[in-house]
Amino acid sequence: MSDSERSGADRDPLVSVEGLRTYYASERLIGGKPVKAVDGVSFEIGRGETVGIVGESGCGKTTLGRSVLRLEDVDAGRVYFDGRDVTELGRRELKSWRQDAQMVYQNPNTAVNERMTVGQIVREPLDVHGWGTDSDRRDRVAELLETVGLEAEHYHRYPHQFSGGQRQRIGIARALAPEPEFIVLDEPVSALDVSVQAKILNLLTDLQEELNLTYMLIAHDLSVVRHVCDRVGVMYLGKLMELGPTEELFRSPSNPYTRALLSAIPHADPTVSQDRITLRGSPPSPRDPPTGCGFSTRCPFKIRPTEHDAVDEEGWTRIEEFRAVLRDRARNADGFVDGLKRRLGVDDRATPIREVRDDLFGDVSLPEAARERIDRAVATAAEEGVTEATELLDDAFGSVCETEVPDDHPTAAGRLSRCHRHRDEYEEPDEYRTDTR
Amino acid sequence: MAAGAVSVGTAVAAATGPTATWVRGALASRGPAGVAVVGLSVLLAWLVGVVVAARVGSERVEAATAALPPRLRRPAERVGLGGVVLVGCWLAVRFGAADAVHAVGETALAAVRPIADLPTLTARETVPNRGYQLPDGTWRGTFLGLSPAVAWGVRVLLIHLYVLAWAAWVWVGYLLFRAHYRRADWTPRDDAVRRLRGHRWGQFGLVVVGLFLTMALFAPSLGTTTAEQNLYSPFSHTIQYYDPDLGRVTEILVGNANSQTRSVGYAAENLGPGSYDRFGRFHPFGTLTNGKDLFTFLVHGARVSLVVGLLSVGASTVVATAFALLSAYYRGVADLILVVTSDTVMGVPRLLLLILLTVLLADTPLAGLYDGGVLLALVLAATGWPFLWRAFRGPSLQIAERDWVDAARNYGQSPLGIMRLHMLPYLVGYLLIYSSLVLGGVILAIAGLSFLGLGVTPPTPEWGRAVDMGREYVATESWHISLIPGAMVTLVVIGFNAVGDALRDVVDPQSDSGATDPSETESRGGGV
Amino acid sequence: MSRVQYFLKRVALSVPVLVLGATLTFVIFRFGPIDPAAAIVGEAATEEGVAEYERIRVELGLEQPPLQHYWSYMTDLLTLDLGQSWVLAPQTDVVSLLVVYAPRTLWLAFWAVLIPIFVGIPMGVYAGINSDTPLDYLLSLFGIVWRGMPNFWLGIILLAVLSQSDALLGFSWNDLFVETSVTGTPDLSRLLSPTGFVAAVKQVLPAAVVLGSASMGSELRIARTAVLETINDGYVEAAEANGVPRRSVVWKHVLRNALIPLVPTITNEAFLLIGGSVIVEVVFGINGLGWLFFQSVLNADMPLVTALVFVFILVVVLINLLQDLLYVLIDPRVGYGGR
Amino acid sequence: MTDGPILSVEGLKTTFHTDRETVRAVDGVSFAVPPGRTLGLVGESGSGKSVTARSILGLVDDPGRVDPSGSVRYHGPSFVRRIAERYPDAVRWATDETDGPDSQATADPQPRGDSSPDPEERFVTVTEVRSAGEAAAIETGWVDLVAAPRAVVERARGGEIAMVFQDAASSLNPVYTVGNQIRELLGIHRDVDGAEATETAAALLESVGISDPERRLDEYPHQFSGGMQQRAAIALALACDPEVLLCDEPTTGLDVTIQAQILDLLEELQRERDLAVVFITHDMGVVSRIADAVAVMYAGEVVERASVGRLFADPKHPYTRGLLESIPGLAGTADRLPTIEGSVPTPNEPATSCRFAPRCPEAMPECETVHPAHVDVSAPSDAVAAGDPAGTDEHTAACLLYPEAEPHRRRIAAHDEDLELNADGSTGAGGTGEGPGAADRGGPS
Repeated sequence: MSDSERSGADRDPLVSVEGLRTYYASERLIGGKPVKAVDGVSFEIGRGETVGIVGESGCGKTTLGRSVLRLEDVDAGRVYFDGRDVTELGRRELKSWRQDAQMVYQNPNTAVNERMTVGQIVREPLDVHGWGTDSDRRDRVAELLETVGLEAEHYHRYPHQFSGGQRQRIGIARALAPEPEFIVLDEPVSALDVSVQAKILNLLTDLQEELNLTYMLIAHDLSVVRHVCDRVGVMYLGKLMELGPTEELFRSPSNPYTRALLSAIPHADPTVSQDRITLRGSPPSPRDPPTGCGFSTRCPFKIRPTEHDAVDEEGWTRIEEFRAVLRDRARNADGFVDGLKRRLGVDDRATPIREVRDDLFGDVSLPEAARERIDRAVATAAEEGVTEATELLDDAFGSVCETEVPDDHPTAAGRLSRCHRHRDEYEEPDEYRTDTR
Repeated sequence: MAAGAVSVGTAVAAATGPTATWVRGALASRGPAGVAVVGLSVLLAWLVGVVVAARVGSERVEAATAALPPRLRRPAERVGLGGVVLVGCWLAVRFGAADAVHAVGETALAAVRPIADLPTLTARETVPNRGYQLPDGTWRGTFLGLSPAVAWGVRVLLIHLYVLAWAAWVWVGYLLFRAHYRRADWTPRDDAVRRLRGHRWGQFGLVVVGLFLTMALFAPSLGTTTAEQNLYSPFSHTIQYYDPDLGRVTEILVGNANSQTRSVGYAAENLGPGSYDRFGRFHPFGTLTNGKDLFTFLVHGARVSLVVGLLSVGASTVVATAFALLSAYYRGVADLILVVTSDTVMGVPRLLLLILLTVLLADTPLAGLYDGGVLLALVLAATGWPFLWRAFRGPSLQIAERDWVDAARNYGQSPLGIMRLHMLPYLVGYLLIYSSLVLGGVILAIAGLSFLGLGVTPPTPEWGRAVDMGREYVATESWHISLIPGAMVTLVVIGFNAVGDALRDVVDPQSDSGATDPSETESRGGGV
Repeated sequence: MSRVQYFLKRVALSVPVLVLGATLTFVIFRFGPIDPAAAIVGEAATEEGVAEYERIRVELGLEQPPLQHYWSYMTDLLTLDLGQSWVLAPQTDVVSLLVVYAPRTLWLAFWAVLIPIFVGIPMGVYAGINSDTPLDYLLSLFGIVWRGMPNFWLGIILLAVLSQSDALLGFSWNDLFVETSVTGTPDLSRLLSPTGFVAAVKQVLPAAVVLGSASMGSELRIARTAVLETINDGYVEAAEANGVPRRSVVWKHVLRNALIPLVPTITNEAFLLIGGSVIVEVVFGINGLGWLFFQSVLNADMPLVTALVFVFILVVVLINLLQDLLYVLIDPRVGYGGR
Repeated sequence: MTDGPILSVEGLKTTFHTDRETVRAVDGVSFAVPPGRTLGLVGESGSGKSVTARSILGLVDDPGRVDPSGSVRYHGPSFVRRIAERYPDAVRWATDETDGPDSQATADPQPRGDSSPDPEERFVTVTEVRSAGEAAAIETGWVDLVAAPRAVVERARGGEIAMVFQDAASSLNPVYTVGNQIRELLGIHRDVDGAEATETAAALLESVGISDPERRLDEYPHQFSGGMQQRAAIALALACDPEVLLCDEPTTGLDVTIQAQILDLLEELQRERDLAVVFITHDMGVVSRIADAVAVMYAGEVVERASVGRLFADPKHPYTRGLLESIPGLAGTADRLPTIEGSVPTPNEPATSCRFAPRCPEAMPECETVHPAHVDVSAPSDAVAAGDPAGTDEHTAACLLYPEAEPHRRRIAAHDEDLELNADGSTGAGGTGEGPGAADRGGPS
């Protein structure tokens, strides 16, 4: 992949992230799996650019932001800032680099220390880095307060005396104090009311122009991202699913997940009729991600094995649901207590798999081959165990989506999408979708 | 700067030789203990170095350690700096710097002493209550010839008025400062003060604690007689009284007088609250089984309780706070080690550990300080910090999660700076709450130990010992010996608990009660 | 993490506590300021005395190098070979002492735990449900005063009152139901006969009330706070909004949740009782473990002291595990996420 | 079905008295929901949306109090009938036939003044009685939940009006299994228990889209994901078999994909059960997605009411306009978002002015002195344009700019007149009868 594909078309990169992985250790003493919060993310942010990272909660977007700033211990990968590898910096270099990269936090109530006055809060970064003389610092703080739309007289006030929006301004002033080039904005407006939100977004836009800042905006609110960002990356389960220029990405999303996400936003205009895709279920736990593509458990565009071509749309929905139930049971059966219960035969409350099957497939017609596979799985579940039955179903109905991790595919100039459907042998997501409608 | 580096370099070089020999010797001769000693010295040097480096600015030392690999540079600097400081201290002690300091101190004291010796309004000498009554009913030697009870009452009143005046002055001063001099027009503390103004239960506690503090601080003036004369060395002091048999004023040793004023359970030999003995001495709370004045015993006992309590609570609070900050900031292994350590200390029931340690250490030099008070305080602190640490750990962990801590890390604030600026201020509230609760518990524990005959050694007064003395007389004429001190312990403990409760409501009204659990047990000092 | 794993983790964490605790007793025994052998022999300057001293040193393992001694000491303790007493009851196994003394303390502790639970918690729950009523204030005040009163003081007052019960209360405590004295060790050999049971309970009751008094106060207060907090929880409002009758809200939704913070309180109190038992047993003249410990400390019977300390640590660790077990049973969230 | 609303709120006022001030969290809110329809209640934080919902069910905690001058009318016929039978003394007959013998036979009421001295205490109003042979049945009427005694309100909770809360995790009891909690409600409201209750509970879970419901019944709330917890909370509300569902920001805090699932679910359930839904949210997008009609709240008052189509197509109140414009993404690609200056005030004084005036770009001097009343702002031509030629679609706004056709002075007078009229009447839209003196007393301390 060439650099031009990853970065904004014509800007030189200020931050570039390569194969970043951040795992959290398991809390179990032995045999725990780590949480793969960020799992191999690469992108670049051009100087003066705003790159948005969107995704649902738990997708790892905040961890990504913190990893870029070296606030988390990174397991693998590199973060280059202005050509320097940030992950290699020693203590002293790190401290001086810290001035260049700042962060704005989500929750205005916990972002600033409430036992300090506004002046002390904004001043502290200056104190830490020994910036100028005492009176220089005072002047700078007063100036900063005015820059973010507060008043110099607020120096001796406490955060308690301010509203959420104003506290957020204090946080921004503090981030600006060491004259950074790069700011990670972690959901800067999601805790604020709409009318306040707009003001903060305007402020951030103004500051960027004035001070030539580079932003990485982390958000779950896609309309905010659309308004502010030049480029957007969509995250799911620790991976970047799609990356591209904002408008293009919003207008014609390539990745199935992006499409689903975009279609889920309720539009504040009832006249706009949306072609809605409602996803099933909730995102899998990053501790126990699915094999293959992370989105494969919920993907409505999933590639289906050719031998079951005859199964219709409704049939597939039921099959996927059946598999989800079995997966869920298999995961629970791993527990010690449940295992014990099963062995003792106490676990009679849950419906037998047979009944689940009858409920799900009673009113749909499946081709003989598919039905045979399902029946076999039911029998296996009863004889050997749910885990074995799950494996059987994986063999029968699984596809490349569940076995191989998709690569980044360039879908247009400066755009990347991570989906098997971009491979030549499969239909592109948009073709597929029009087919099935 | 260069000179500084050179001097540090030479100092390090000079220190290396003998140090190496010493280390080798220590390791060879003492085995594991030697290793521990060396490790501890390095740790101590490091700690001192951290503190010094924060003051001095570390650039000067950098030159000396430039040759080391970067990972080792910083610890080496710290140890080196600390070593230099320690060696300096040792040299100073060795060559008599201490004497010089002592001399300076003495001179300074000598200058101040005359001022301190000026008569004060609340002093015993200004309002004397000791005298004798002539057959005509008049009193000699007392303040304005009033009866000792009234004279003593006047003095007690004066002392309390004096304290009240001070409190009022502080309060008014604070209000003035707030209104006119403070630059912030509002601080979070204002809200706490406002909430306290509506907190009746807390105010009750403050009054009780205030009375207790007054009692301890003004013990020499409050007592009807001096501790020296009545409690410590009664056979080296005499008093005058009018002997009706002889018909004249006679002198008697206080010890001999005491032996005739005992309270041992029956009407003939009992001096209850508010009575005069035959030597014209007034006993507001009656006398003890050995004839000593109970009130004087109690006010001085309050002093002992307070000193020991403050010492132990102070020490354990400092340790617990430091550990709480460390475990919350670094988590992981640091936290786990502390959890296991504190669990171990808490694993031995506290009162048993107290009994064990006070008995074990009773013959060490430590036990001589303040009649065993210092030892008791140290033992209480050593057994008490885990409870406080447990109480502080939760809030510290919560605070360490806050975004502002993260932000401080992000703009390069040092761990110590973060702990001091961004975590400690939030702990201060909890610190006050638990300290006051714990102080109540410690006072209970001290009383319990002295009830068992441990801890503070006689004749130093301690409330628990009075309760013990009066044990057999509770249901007799001499009920006061046990009941009054016990009631006072109860009241003071309730007072401190009330202050703690009030602080909890006042400092953080939304605080979740998860933090209340340890306090409930802690405030009792190990089941006394 | 499942509940079982949570519990196993707690068990694993209690092992270092036990080992460190035993190490602590070893340090006290071997490096403490009191020389155990000298304390046993007493001040004997004669040759015989010196020989005796040397013999005891060998017997106690003091002549071994520290590490070797530590190893044998630890293996003995951890296999519950607790050694024997030397001063208080010479040549008696600690285990056989425990068999005699421990039941008395257990009997006392049993009642001292039970009384607060059945008196303090209901009162606290009542006060919490009817908060800010005069009765609530009265109960809360009781709780505070109970907590503030020193055990030794309460004990001697109760003793005085009961021994003078004829004059003060109008009936004789000694002759009530069955004849017992106010102080003394309960007779546990006749527990199975009704009179024996009543006598044993009556004998230990004043001490248990004193020992449990502070717990009663604590449990009252915690129960009250817990109820008050639970009442403000979201699910209580949701249950009300969905038309669950108030009685059922209180009895089903509030109480069960309010019990959760009470579990650690009860167990914490339980192990405070171990310490408190020393004072109460001394005051009431009960020859239990607390009394035994106190005597052995005063007589510097170091082998017995350290063995008893280890036993107490063991008991505390077990109580802590019991607490975790109760937690696991009562709170289904244990082991998930943050808990 | 009846054409009228199932739940109507008239001049609802809820105040919180503290030492320092009296906060009028809800200050004269009126709206109505017909069965099978969804009313969206939108507003920023602090506008009093949630307190409104809690006031309807009498769940306002101390020191809050629902003012008796307002009313919450629940029109469910069977409930009205039951309460009328249970509390005959409390029935007020609003129609002429009330004097007829039929009605007396119906519920055995004594509608004369002698037995029920104070008409204020009559919280059941019957407007229409249908006679069917011997027995006559109450056809329409309402129960006023503000005036009704606690016991009546408690009977209405769940079975008639149920509520879904924002934070599903905390609205489920953590120590009981989901099945246990559903079965409890089934026992209370539908009188089923045992195996039947378990079956019904499983069916309920399935109907809210939880797969493998039988196993899920035995799980604890913390074993559910966030979206599933909200589904379970909805299942709990449905177990009560309500007529009206109050949803207090049920999707706030959920991810968009999960939010979409929950909204789909609510729509489906509403269709199936003909539920009336009051949907509280701050998200304009969600409102436009789910609501049929919208009431916009600001500082304790409803400032604009309209059908969802009309509100978004043609917002009238300056606040609504500002709110819609400040949503990023709606305003197109403009660099700067239009904003509303200032912040939402705490309504701690009686409304004698327009509370939005200090922030309003179109404020005029009169805004400071006259409290605007709701006026009809729907022009017939608008109605046609909005695809509602019948013009039944109500659209009102409380702003001195309207009625637009009138000249300035007449307009102001219209609001002023309205205000005086209300002061005389029994229920007012603004509760402004106290005059400036009250405002002085209620001032900040």
